[in-house]
Amino acid sequence: MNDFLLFAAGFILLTVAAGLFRVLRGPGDADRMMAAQLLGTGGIASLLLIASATTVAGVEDVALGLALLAAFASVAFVNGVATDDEQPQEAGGK
Amino acid sequence: MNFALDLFSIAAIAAGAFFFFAGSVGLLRFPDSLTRLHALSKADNLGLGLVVLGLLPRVGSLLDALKLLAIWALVLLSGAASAQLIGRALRRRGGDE
Amino acid sequence: MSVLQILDVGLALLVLAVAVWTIAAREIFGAVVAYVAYGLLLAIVWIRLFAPDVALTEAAIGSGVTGILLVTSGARLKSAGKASAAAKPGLSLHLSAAALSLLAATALAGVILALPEPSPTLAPEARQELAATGLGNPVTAVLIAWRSFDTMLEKIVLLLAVVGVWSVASDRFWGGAPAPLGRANPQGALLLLEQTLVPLGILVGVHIFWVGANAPGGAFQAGAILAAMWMIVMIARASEPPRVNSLWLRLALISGPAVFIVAGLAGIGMAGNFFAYPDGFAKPIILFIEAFMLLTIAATLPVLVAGPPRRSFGP
Amino acid sequence: MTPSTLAGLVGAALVGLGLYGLIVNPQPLRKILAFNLIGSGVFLVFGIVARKGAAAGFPFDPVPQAMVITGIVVAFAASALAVALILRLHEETGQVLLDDENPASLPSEQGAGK
Repeated sequence: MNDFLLFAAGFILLTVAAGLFRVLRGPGDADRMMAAQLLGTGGIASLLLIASATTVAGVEDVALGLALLAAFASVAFVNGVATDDEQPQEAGGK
Repeated sequence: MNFALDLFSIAAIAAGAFFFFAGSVGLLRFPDSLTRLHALSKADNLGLGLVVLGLLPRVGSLLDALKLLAIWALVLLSGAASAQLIGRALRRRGGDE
Repeated sequence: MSVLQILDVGLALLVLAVAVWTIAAREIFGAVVAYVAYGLLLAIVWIRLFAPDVALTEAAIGSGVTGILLVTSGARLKSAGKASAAAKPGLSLHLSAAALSLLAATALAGVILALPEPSPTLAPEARQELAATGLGNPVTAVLIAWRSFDTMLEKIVLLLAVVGVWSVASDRFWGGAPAPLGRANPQGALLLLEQTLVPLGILVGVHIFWVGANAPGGAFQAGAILAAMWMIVMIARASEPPRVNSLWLRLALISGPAVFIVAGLAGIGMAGNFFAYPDGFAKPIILFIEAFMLLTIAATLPVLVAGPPRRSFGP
Repeated sequence: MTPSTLAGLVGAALVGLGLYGLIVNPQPLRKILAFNLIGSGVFLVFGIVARKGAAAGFPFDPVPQAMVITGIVVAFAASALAVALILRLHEETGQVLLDDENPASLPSEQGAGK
């Protein structure tokens, strides 16, 4: 069972790392952010799987912190990318 | 019973891993940013959700199970919000072209 | 070779690949995104080294808060005008830099391979100390009790950094507020995050602080999470970076080191030595100190990200 | 090879990589990133020392781990100070490079008022 968990962790990490290729290629900043977000979620998933297989204590809290910080990072990225057009064209919004 | 639970874990985690795989393939292969965003949100929400579901029978205490569910809920919330933010940023940029 | 070993090697290669990309990326934004991803992968490596405390700190401060610092400053540089074209260093510089780096890395790798076996350790002493403090998490015990001097001075380094950042302000802005972190007219999704994620995040932060006495966590990690939540609030423009001369901000900044020093001095009177905690009271005193350290870290990190004052007086 | 030795070797490689980036990249923000890479490499080396010092029932030696935690915070403080200096330099001179061969003299007051 443990081997299966580790295998799944490695598989998820590998696939989302392949997704990281988008960080490399872009083309836009949005694509880079998406790849990083996918890595964040996949990283949390494989962290939980690895922790479950190797019994490191307290990893749930680490994953909880990572989940919060993943959201924080996407907010910061969107904010950082969008600062170059400051004019309030979205005031109405939908 | 134990065997059945293990089988459940394996099935759920394998399904979760498949969604991550599909999300990555979508991120790499889909033609434009908005469709890639679509692929990403499936991987985020379903992939992690199924992995959490598969790990639930293996946790030691009720508190740990609640923490796992809280992790999923946080990722759902932030995934939904950041997909919206990224989509808007894309639309704004797309309007210029 | 077991599955775990393959996973370790794969993880190591992945970390290195992402690190190469942070160096080689053409634009600063791509490099910062890669750096944040790198921090996350590094957190998994730290879990493999049985160091969940460090994993959380690395993810929170090493990657998350440093990432937003660089993204924000990159955007400020961009909005103030395109960065002047970078002069590319010549080939000879590239080669000699590569040779130097290779030399440093090889030397370090040699030292690591030559580490004595069994290696010297302070773990037995830490175990003894742990029993005296009544805590369950040895890292917290080392930080706040056994090596408390280091931790206190590190808090003072944080204060010095704040003083340094503030002191690059123009004279006319002194006493004012830093530039806002977010854009005008925050979007609906951002407001939703600010209203739902931040309360949850504060809850998680307090939880991580509280369990830090016995399990992975503590003031550093919890402080970083609370700082991140405060920055989300500021990005959503629900609050602005505070003026640098506001009294409450300054009290929050100095409370951690101040309480630390007072507790240390009290140790002279009560237990006969600087930073000696009296028997039986060690745990409450440690938690008391940690609570103020939490406040200081949660206040300092956003202040450092917000930067020096740029507006003479708040709106 | 044990996982901790592997992590230590990764740390050594990161130090080399960061050093290279620190020298070669002309943009100061990239230099800060490279500097942080060196830092995390050194921390990983501390991590392997901590892991090898497992004794007395702990799977690690807590002292190096505690030093890494304080070190991460100090590295962030140093980065923040460096960023503040770079932004100020940019406000004063309008350029972001650290070489003073072509000191551009365009005081950008609108940048300061932002």
